Amino acid sequence: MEPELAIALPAVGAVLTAILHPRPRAALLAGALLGAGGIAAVLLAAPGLASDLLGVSLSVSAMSRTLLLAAAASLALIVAFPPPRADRAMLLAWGLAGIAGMAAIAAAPSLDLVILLTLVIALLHAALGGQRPLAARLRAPALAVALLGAGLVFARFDGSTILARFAAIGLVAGLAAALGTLPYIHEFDPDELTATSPIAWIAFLGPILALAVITRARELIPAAGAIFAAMLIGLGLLNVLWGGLASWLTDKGMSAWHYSFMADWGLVLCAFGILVADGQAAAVLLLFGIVLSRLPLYLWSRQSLRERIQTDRPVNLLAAAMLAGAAPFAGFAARLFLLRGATQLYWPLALVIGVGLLLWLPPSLRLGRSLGTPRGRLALGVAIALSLSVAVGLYPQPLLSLAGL
Amino acid sequence: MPAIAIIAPVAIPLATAGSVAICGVAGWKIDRIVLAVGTWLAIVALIALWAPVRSTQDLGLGQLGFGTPSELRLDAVGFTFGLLVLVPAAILLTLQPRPWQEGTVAALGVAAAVLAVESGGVILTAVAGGAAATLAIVQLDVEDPRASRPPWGVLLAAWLALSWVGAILQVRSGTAGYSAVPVSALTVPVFALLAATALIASGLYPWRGWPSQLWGRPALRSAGMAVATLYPLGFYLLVRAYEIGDGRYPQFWLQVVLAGIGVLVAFGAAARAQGASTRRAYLGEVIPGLGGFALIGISVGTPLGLVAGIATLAVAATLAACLPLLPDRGGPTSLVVIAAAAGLPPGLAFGVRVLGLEATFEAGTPMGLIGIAAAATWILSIIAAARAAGLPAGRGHPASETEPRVSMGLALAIVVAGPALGLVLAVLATPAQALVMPSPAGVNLGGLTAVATVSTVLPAVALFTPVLLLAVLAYYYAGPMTVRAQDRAAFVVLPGTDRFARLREALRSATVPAQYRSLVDLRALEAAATGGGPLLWLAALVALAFAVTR
Amino acid sequence: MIQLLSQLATHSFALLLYPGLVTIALFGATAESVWVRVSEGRWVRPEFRWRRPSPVLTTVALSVMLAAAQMSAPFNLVPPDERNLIIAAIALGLTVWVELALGTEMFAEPSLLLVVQVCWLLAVLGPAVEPQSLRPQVLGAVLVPSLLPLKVACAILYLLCLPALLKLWPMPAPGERRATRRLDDVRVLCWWPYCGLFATLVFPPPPDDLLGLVRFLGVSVAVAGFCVVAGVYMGRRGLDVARNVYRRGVAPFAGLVIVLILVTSLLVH
Amino acid sequence: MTAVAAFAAWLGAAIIVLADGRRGLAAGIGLIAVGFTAIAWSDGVWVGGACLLVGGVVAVIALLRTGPQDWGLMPAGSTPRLILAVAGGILSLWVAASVTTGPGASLRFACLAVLGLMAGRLLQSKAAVPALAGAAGLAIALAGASELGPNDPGFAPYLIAALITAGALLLPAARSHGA
Repeated sequence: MEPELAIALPAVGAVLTAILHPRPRAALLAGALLGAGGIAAVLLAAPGLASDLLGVSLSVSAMSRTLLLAAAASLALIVAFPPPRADRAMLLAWGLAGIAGMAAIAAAPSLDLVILLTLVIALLHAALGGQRPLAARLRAPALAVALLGAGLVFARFDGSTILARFAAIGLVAGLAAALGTLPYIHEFDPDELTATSPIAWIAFLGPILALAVITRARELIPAAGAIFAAMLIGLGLLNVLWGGLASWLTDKGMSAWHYSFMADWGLVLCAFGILVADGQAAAVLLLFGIVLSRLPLYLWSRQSLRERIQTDRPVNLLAAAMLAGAAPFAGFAARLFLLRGATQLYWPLALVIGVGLLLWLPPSLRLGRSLGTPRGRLALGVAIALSLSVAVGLYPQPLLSLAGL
Repeated sequence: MPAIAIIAPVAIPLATAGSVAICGVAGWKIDRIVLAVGTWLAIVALIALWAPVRSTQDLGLGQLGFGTPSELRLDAVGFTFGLLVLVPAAILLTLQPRPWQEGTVAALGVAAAVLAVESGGVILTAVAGGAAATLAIVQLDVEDPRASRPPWGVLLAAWLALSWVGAILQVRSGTAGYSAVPVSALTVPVFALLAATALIASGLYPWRGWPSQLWGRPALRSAGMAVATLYPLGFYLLVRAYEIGDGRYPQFWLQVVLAGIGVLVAFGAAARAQGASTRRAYLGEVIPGLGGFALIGISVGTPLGLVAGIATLAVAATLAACLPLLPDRGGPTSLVVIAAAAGLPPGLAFGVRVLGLEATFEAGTPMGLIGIAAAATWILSIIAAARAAGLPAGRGHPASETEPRVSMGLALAIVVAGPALGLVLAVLATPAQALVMPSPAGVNLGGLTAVATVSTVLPAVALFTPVLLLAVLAYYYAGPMTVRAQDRAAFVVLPGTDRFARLREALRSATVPAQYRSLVDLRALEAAATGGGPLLWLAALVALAFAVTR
Repeated sequence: MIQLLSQLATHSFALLLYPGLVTIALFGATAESVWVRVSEGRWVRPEFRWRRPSPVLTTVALSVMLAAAQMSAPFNLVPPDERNLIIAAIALGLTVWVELALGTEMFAEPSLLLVVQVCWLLAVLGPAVEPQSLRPQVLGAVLVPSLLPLKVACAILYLLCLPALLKLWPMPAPGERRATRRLDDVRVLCWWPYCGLFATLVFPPPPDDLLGLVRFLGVSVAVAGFCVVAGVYMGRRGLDVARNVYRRGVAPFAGLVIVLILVTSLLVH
Repeated sequence: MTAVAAFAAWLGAAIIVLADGRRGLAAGIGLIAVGFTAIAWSDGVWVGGACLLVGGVVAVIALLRTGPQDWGLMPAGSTPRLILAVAGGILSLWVAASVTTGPGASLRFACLAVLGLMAGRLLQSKAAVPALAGAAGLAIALAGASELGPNDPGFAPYLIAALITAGALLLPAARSHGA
């Protein structure tokens, strides 16, 4: 019954935290306890072992479990070391709701359910409120659901082989639309709360959704597997190029962060497109970086971005190095796996990716400087994020073993 | 000694960094002492680990997650390069005051550099070398964000390229361990990538690279540390390449090309040095010049060349500690440093250069021609040195960072070590050479007093000791040399330099013509990509459909 | 230990007495006196009044001693296999530029002088490329027909460069103010190593007997004589001729020598 | 029978595309729900079909209970929507009947038509209620599509789709006055 608990406990935790919001300590305590329970259930869930308590057989794969743990760790980091003037109880409530949704997606037995759950999350996320109208907030995720659904439908049709290709198009385009990567960039309002902004999709919910869609899509359209992978790599390279250049050259600091997530996702898509174990390992490490490094740093830098503060302290440069995937941070190990996977697949691809990797540095320096000078708890949070990344960069095996690689 | 002990030269600087950070946060002003103790302790540990056994010691680290099992390896090459990194770093960290943040990053950088040379395979070297590069950049930017520093992207590219080399080796042969990779895996393209990595990692360019630009910074704390920790790493890769290739590079022409690049690097440094406007600018070209000669020696592909190259790196490492401590003013100290760097007889710099050139001639054509070019380059560097003796000192870096007596001592050590050339080779270079390039049967590079080459014997003690004694007596009797510092025009203006400068300026100031700017208007592109909405999305879908169904 | 001490003794002897400092001084003072006599038309007595040598002169002296010890002069106590052409070439090359520490005004046509010295280096080291040996006497002994053209060409190039390197050419240095020439201390120290090195590289090593000594000295004196004559000739014909010889003659000839080195190596292999 | 149901589903989707008023949207949702329920029942998926029907009924009631009650069918400038509705239907029919093979053509047509038209509606709607109605229609179509798979999907897709259909139009944003 672990998968059910992994979904239910964070969901209940989110509701309780929201209800107890007027009494922040109680809300935080309840949320933290139930969230911890949910994570414990994730940890205890044997990868691949199905549970059928509710008449639906739920099981969490090893990779999904790893990403869920990373997301939970990220949430814990953000709530424990919140950005200035942030409402910790609301952060926790939204985060737990997200984790519940992610756990449900991870445990869902079929792509049909994954898509429907995505629609549920899209509706709830759009209903959270924010400065953009609901229709605008719902547009891209709902289009993603429609495209994924169309892909699924085409995959199940019998007939011409071209149907499998259409299925691949639907699934890849739907995934890109769900994540908000090029060409389906979600409308981004810099002043919007992170939880209600597209960052929630690209940095928090996206990893699990991508994993669920891609792993199931491979089983669904074996005939078009090569085209599916090629499209992932193509879109990935497009996002690497766009994300790198745009986050470097855009005038708006917040948008620079938004684009940098796209650049990271470009690498993830390339990694998923490389159908060897090294590609999957690279994807896991990159997603770990997105969830546990880039997302917290983005949240912590928002205040100094608003105040237009730029600093050049060691912490800024180390953060820049981490964002750029320089050694010894996790990004470097991920890039190593990516290059090795690409070399096994087709070495010129490794060359292209290698050249693309150099695009990270200028924007990363800019983003690192935008972190300002973290003080007190925030400095400790940044230090923990940096240390985690170094630990995984130097010794990625535990994380990869957890992901079953 | 247990195998785990070979982690000490890495762990001690790491612990030192932690301790310095704690001292800094706690406000205890003992961080400099901690740095000194830590780095010297690392040197002691390295010697204590190597000296008693003088044979390779391995420590399996198991599966770190980089594909194949990783291991730490302390062998002759690791020992030599470990000393080349640690000694100058220890001297600088001991004598130069620096804020605790800088000290922490510097100690971490030292640990990373030592890990790079102690790792048993390409992958771990790439990770550690990349970390050392990152930390050096951080250190330089923290010291002065506006001053010139190595381009981070270029260094990152170098270490990424090395990780790609490791990946290729793993894919082809199942391992990237230096001693385990089969010779056949080191193909020409793989070696070319490795060599490019090495050249970029150490900034070995004919034009003015970071190793010379760094000396133009207003402060020389981080510059010295960056050169001490990063500069040897590229050469380390070239030496290890011999181990992978079982004592040779895949093709002889690759050696010729590398040696040619070495001549160009040394010549570029000498050409810039003879046109330097200040003594400081001249000193900035000293290490690139030595690097060029070291590259020539290492590329020759003979045991003699390799030991000469490694010994030249030892001179460069000593100068990397000496130059930041040298105050920017005239006087005997700067003259001795110039003499030591220029390779006047009977100094160590003279002896190693002689051996390096000899190796080129003994390797046959076309290396012999490269040797002639290198000899001409040496003459040009001597011209630059002679001219530099009378140059104005240049903008002085803070006196608190300098230590004239130690600087003088290090320069004198280079000069006095000339007669001990055989000893230096026997301790530092020959064991490393023997590991990566076994000498042909019966060929022995000689003992402590003389260096035997294929065609001659260099009686270092017998020839250089009298010269040294005579020099000491003669200079003492001659009294101090009074040279009036004055602005001096470049000795020779090399043809084409002004054209090259114009071309560079034109490239730097190149802009997109006005009528085409709209094509590369990022704002418009950004607006289209983010605000395009349904139409763009549908167009993208159609494009995807067209792409996969045509 | 005994062996080391004896080696130290023999090398010290070679450096200080023969073929080192004393020989250098004697040969150089004679050659320089002749040169001044011929060029000035009057004898100038060497100044025997002892004065402190300047650091520049000291550096030059140390270098030429080192270079002289590498020559295959008869009775040279340095064992033949311990002589090294590179040491000789670089040590001699260094002597040209030591005065640069005092200022560039000591040099006439510095760029041209550098070109000439590079050509001289080619002449000295070129013959060593194919034999792959840096033992001076080995190169002198080379009489293989396929290597002779290169050897001859290098010898000619060496002789062409020598007057310039000894500053016997008529180019006036910007800093030269003296109306009448005195004996040039630095040049006094350079005559013997330059001339002796030529004899070492071009002719087979003489036996360690009186005849061999006479032969070696004879060649060296002949080379010195050639330099004096060339210097006087250029002095008479004026600056432009000298400039043309070195600008239009020496550098292209050096190019020819490089071609010869390549062709020789192709022929031999 | 299934052909009529599929036609009803397309008609419902077309009405949602063409209508801005709550009554029109309610009619559209109702027709889609009825169409897919009929197809599900014809395949013997009684519980799933019932779920969809219940969800659809709740959505219709939610739409008809609050806000100004008007049809808002084909307001000025609706020509592109009309073209979308007709072209979407024809294209789906062609794919379902000619390009693909095997039984269940009606379901294929219904799924493709509703998914395509709802996607179009979501892309072009600026108000909340039509977007939510589109999302509801999308959910019903996805639930129906689960029957296309080789395995029995169970009742979960229908249940979740019903919850979405009902819940979407019970969201606070859906109570806003006007569509």
